[in-house]
Amino acid sequence: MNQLMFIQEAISIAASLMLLISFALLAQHRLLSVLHWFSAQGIVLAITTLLVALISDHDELYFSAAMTLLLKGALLPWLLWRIIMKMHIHREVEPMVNMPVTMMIALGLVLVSFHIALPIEAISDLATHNTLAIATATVFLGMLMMITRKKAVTQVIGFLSIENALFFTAIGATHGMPMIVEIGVAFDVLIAAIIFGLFFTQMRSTFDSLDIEEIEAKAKRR
Amino acid sequence: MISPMTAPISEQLPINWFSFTLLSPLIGGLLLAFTRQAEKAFSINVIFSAATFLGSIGLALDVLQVGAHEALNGFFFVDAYNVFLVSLTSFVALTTAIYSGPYMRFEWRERGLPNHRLRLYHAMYQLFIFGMLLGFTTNNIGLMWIALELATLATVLLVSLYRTPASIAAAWKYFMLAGMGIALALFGTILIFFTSSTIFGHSNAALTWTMLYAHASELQPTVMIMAFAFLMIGYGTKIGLVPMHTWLPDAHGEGPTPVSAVLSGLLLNLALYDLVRFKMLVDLSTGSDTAGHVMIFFGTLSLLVAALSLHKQHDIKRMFSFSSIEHMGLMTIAFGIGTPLACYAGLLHMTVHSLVKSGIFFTVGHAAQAMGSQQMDRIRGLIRHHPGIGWGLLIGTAAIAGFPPFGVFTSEFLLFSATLDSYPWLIAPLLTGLLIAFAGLFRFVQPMVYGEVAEHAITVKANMVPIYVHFTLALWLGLSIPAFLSGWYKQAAALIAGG
Amino acid sequence: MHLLASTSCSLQLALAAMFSVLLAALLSPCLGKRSDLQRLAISLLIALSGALAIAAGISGLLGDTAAATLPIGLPWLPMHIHIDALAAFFMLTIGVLLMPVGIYSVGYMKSFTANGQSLAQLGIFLPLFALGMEGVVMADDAYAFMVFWELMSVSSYFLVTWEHAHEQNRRAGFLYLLMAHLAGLLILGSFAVLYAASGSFTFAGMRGGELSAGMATAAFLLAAFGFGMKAGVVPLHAWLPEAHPVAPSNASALMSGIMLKVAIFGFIRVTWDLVGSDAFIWWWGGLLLAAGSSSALGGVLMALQQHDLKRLLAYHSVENIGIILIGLGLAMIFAAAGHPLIAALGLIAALYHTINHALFKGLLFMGAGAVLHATGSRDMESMGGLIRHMPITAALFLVASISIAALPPFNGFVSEWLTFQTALLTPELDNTLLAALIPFSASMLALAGALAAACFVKVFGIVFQGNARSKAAEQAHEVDRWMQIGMAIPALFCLLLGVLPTLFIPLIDSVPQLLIHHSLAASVQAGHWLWLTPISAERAAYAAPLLITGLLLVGGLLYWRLHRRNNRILRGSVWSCGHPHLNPRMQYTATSFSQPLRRIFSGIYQPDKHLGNAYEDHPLIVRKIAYAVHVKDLAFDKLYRPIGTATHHLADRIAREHGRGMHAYLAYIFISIIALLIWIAR
Amino acid sequence: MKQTLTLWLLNLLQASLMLLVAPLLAGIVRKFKARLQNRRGASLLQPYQDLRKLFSKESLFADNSSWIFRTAPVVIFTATLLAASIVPIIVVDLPSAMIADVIAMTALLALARFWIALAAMDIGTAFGGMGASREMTFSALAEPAMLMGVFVMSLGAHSTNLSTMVHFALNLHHLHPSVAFALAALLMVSVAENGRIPIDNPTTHLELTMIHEAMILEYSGRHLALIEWAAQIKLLLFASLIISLFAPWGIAETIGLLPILIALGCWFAKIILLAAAVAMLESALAKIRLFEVPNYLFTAFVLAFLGMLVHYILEVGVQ
Repeated sequence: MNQLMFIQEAISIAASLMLLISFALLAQHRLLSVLHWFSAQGIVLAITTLLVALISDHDELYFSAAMTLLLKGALLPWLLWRIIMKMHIHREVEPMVNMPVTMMIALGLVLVSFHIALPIEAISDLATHNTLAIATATVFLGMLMMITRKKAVTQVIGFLSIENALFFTAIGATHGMPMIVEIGVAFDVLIAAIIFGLFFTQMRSTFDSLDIEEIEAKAKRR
Repeated sequence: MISPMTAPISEQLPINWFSFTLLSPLIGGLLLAFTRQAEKAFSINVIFSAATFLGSIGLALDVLQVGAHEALNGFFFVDAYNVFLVSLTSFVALTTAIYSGPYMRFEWRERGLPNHRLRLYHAMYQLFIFGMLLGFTTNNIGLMWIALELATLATVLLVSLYRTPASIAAAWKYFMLAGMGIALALFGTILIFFTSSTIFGHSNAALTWTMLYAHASELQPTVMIMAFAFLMIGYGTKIGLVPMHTWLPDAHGEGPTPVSAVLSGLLLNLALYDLVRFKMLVDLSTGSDTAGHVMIFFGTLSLLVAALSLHKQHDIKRMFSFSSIEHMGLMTIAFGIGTPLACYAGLLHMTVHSLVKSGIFFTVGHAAQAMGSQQMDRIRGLIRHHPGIGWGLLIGTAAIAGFPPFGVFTSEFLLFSATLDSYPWLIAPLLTGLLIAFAGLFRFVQPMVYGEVAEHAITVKANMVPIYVHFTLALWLGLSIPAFLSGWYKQAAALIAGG
Repeated sequence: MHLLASTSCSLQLALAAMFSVLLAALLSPCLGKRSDLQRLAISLLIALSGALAIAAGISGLLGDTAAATLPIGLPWLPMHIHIDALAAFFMLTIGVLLMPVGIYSVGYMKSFTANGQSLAQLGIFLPLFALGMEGVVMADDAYAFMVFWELMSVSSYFLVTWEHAHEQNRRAGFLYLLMAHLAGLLILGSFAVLYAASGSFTFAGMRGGELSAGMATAAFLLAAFGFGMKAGVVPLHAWLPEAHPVAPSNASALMSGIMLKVAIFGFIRVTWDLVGSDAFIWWWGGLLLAAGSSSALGGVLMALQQHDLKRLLAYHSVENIGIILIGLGLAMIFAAAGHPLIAALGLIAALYHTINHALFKGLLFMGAGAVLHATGSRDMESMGGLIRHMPITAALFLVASISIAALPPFNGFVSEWLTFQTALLTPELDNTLLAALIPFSASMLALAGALAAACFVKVFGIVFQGNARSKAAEQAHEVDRWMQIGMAIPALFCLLLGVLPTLFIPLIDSVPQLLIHHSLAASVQAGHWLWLTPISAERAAYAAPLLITGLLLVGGLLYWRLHRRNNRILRGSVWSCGHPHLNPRMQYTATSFSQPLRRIFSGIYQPDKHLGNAYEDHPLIVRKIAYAVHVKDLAFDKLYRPIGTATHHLADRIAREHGRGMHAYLAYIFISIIALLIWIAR
Repeated sequence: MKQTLTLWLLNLLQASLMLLVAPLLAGIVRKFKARLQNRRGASLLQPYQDLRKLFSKESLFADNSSWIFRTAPVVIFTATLLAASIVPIIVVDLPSAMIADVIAMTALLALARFWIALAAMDIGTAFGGMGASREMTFSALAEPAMLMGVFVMSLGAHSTNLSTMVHFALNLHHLHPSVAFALAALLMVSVAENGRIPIDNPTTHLELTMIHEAMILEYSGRHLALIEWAAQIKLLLFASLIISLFAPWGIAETIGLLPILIALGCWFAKIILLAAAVAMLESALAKIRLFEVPNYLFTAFVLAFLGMLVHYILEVGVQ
């Protein structure tokens, strides 16, 4: 019982780490550090999965944890790092909205997610239910990142961090989805990542830029 | 993994139409990915599409014989609601495949589409169909999501097929927006699992739609309505509801025309189908009309905004894609109203809109080829130039605008009646939207079909058969709806309305 | 199969009429290669349909009514059709014009085939148009009604855009279809109200519906605006003068002659039959009366300023619809006030004018078609002197002109007289507002009638009389026998209906009997077949047969006396005030003819004058003076354009949102979900 | 049967009376006017002489004139005569009252006007077009006032049958202000309809002002005679109409030699009085400008409309 309490506390800590990382992702100025934080998010996710695996009786969660670590902690960040390196993308993150404003919005979003998740948490009897509000908040922060970043790469990282957040929700709130669904989702994410890579190359060669605004303007002009 | 309701009737049947229908596009896609000769690919595409259609007919016959049933361990099921959508999807897929032969040949020969892209096109086309059919027939709401994502990814590649700057930008936009939407949908799905797993435990049953439906009243209403908000926005993005619709015009405008046809005619249907499935659960769980009201709101907003946007278009395919948004809005309103009559109207509208809109895109494709441009001010005098295309476009537009005796009129008529029964005040925005949309369509279509031929027009070999077939079917549905189809609609409407 | 088993002769005739035009539409594309046969087949099938419709109408009016269902429609609602007195009357109205137009088309469409134009479009949509109109009249449920109604609208749209090479025609077609669509939607709304009240789509079910006053008013207003738009009631009329002129003349004849009447039919069906006269509220009739008066006056005033012959005729349709509406409005007022007998009189007046207008407006459009055929122009300023080249057309056109000017002994007078008689019964009303409004309407009607006479003096005088103003007019030739016969039939009907109202009114008397359970038959025939006495002989009587006998007798005698063989008439050139020679350009033109009115009613017309003088070297020596004047349709400037502009502004605003780029798009989704969540969690 | 025959015969007699007296009325008016202008003036029978002269002359038609031009005098004359025969002047309840009521009567006059305007357009001269345009315009504007006047009368009489209306006027026991309004309106309209001063001057040929004369410029000989005669009948018709509607005293309500003779005398006296009034007015007034005519006619309409309102406000309650 003591161990269970401990693990639950550990999960709570992991959840707050997720939230913190989401803020960190938003706050970064340099592309590479964004990538680092993204990788860290994947690792926290894997740890959370492992922790949940320990308290639940779903053995496939161990496999899931390994997969997560591999895919989200290592493979995807490495893929993105390679793209950034290969394409000599300008290393600065260019936000649409300046940092303080972004942060204020982010804080507001966290408030909103707590507000809307409250009634759900009140009725849930699952051990990990209190992570739901944080999961929702991370989803929203990922979205905010997609909206406020100019570069395609940062948008992709935002997108992937949403995926992470979703995964975290699944793990934290429900002890993970059934395996077939998890695999399917993971497969889709992988395809998506491949397509991202494909697009980056295409954009690079056609537009000579990965800046979304520039791309849109150029597409319109031609 | 064993659901108590599994009664594998289909295993007693001579052929398992489920696997046949689903495997056909999958195998076709694989085969086409490795078919190097273009001409051969055209025929293979048609053959596999035809096989898929055959499979769906078999499935439909099964349903007619034994009624709704599950198959393959309860992972798949058909009922009155999805069986006609499966048939419709495979039918439109077949006619689009037939149409895409001459169309893509033109693109390949005249506009220099490279061979490997053609291969990609065919493979992705079949993969898309697979995703569609999987999405319609699966009994698992997780798989439902995966299938829609699969179909989306396939179409992303199809939209960017030409690799022009505009098409890449469009595909990127499509990808990102759809990605955000689909993420929200997944979140909604997780939330449903969150509550259902308390009933069914941590198993597939907690994601199995038939199970959920059977126990819907036990699901937590607070969670369900919250989940519905996410699903509404998530799947709403894929339906093309305003304000989540912004990917749609670009995706329609930049991809090859057959892709526009199936996007408008099929993919949007799948997303709406999914949303309505969830609405059924939510309604049963919450016992209130909240979900319906949300749908009515987004439907009406879509109708009005799309109708107004029609007036400001220059690209013919973009214009018709706004018309698709408008019609998806109408259907969303219909399902949102949620009375049996409204749902009947919605289902009928889904059918005829698919037929007519894809038919219109067929003619639009040829028209754009003949005039060498998708810009509407470059398209002139189609009737003089090629009467088939010109009249096709004109008749199609009249049909989609809701003139009888085409089926769109019938469904709009029923929708009006249903609206007046439940939400009389809704009539005003409905009428306004339809009128504005109509004005937008015709003010652009008229100059394109009438008048003197533009001097830059070139002759194209148009395959008019799919167009005629689609319009004839829409006409038939307007004059009289076959009893079996009407029966399905009625059953499905009763199901959706929670009867 | 139960169709054929029906024992009703009228129903079978009506179905045969519909089938015959359907056949024509189907046959037309099959005969594409043999244009002569195609032309003959289409035209004669249309004529046959018209003849069958007349037969069906008369037998229906005589009491042979029946209903049936068609094997098409919604699964739970097969299309119901029926023929009752109202349907029969309108079948008759359709028939009396459809038949001659069919015959006329044989000759008229020859000019198209001679030019090598394909008849396919005309050949499909003209019969479909007729089918739509017959179907609307026969419909017995809302669905069938709407299907046929829209069939009528769409096919006539294709007739309007027949000569689509001209941008103006396309614009007209667009405006037409837009208004038709709006009208259709409003009518649909009206049916939806009735459906909501009764839970049934069939007319039989709707009649049984319990309507609250509010719902009845909603149904009435929706129907009034919907059908009014289609009928061309001011200020909803703007499409009409644009669309009618550009269609081929045989189609214009049908559109003006009977399509507008089908709208009147629909209005009567919905308000009098489905809503029912018991539910009438006094101000409904007042509204109709006001709309009718403004249409009658507005239509004729605008007509007077036109010099496009067909456009002028189109504006006259607006006027005549106004007259019909005045009759209907009066009937409605009296029905609501509990005077069913007077209501019956008003209804009869309206119906009488309906069929009259079908006849003479059809004839006028056919005449205009003949003139167009002969001179190749619709511009009156280039015509003149056609009476010498086209004597028969001229004579028939004159008959129609006298009829539309409401002069005895032709039919137009009878119906206007009946309308006046209804209006004169105002003292029976207790409502002082209406009692003052009705005489005012009646005097506006009188003004409209007199202005119509002025207008047709202008038309006939400028087109047929005087000297030819262009080469084409000088070389004009009479049209062929088909067209002559086609025009002669309605002319004959105009005379018959003008002379024998006492025989015709008892026939159509079954309509008020059906709608308000009162008939005029007793009082109409109280006198004699010679005298038409709507209420009583002491009140008012009109004996057309005696009048025409007197006219013919005295006139014939005088004419004979005046032109006996020994009373030669000298011929000479016109005295030209000492000028060396008169040329046709010195004649009064259509524009100058209407100048006094333009000046008197300048507030309504707001004429836009252009004076372009070309000077010889010196500013006092004018070489050439060009004078052009454009008269605006106020409805366009004050009603249509603002709506259009507002829509555009809104669309612009939305288009700006669409141009904001991807981040904005993502934000839209994001904001939507946040807002929705907050709303749900409230 | 015999009764009916007598009535028809009387009707015929009445019509012939109108026909024959019409030129005389023109003569009387002219005589009065001459006297007012201190002239002796032509003989009272001068109009008859004029007509005889015209009838004996031969007609000259323009080369391009059509059958409309030829038939116009006949139609005009016939229509006017028929209209005139409807007005009860000597005896009420004649059968012609059943043929046409007052509305039909105005329509018959309108037919005549329609035809004369067409005839004016026939040759294609500017004068004809001008005359037709003006005539049709102004007569149209007169129409609402005319109808409204009739309406006011029929409001009381509950009829547009002229005989019934005469009966009503005979039985008026108290003063009806609405009738006065209607009388004024109808008088004004009658002046306009007959083309008298101040609307039109039948003796002028000045193109700036003429209306009726412009239309018949091209006529000559017996055709012109018919038109002139018709115009005279029309004047008499309106005079008789006003007399019958507003001052029918003396008209024979029963058939017998004495009442008829009395009626004849009364009618004749009233006609002379009216002629004197017309002559006085025409001498005292100047012709108004062409574009003042609409205002004049509008005034007439307003008078009639006021008459109707007065009827509803003051008289409905009284009855």
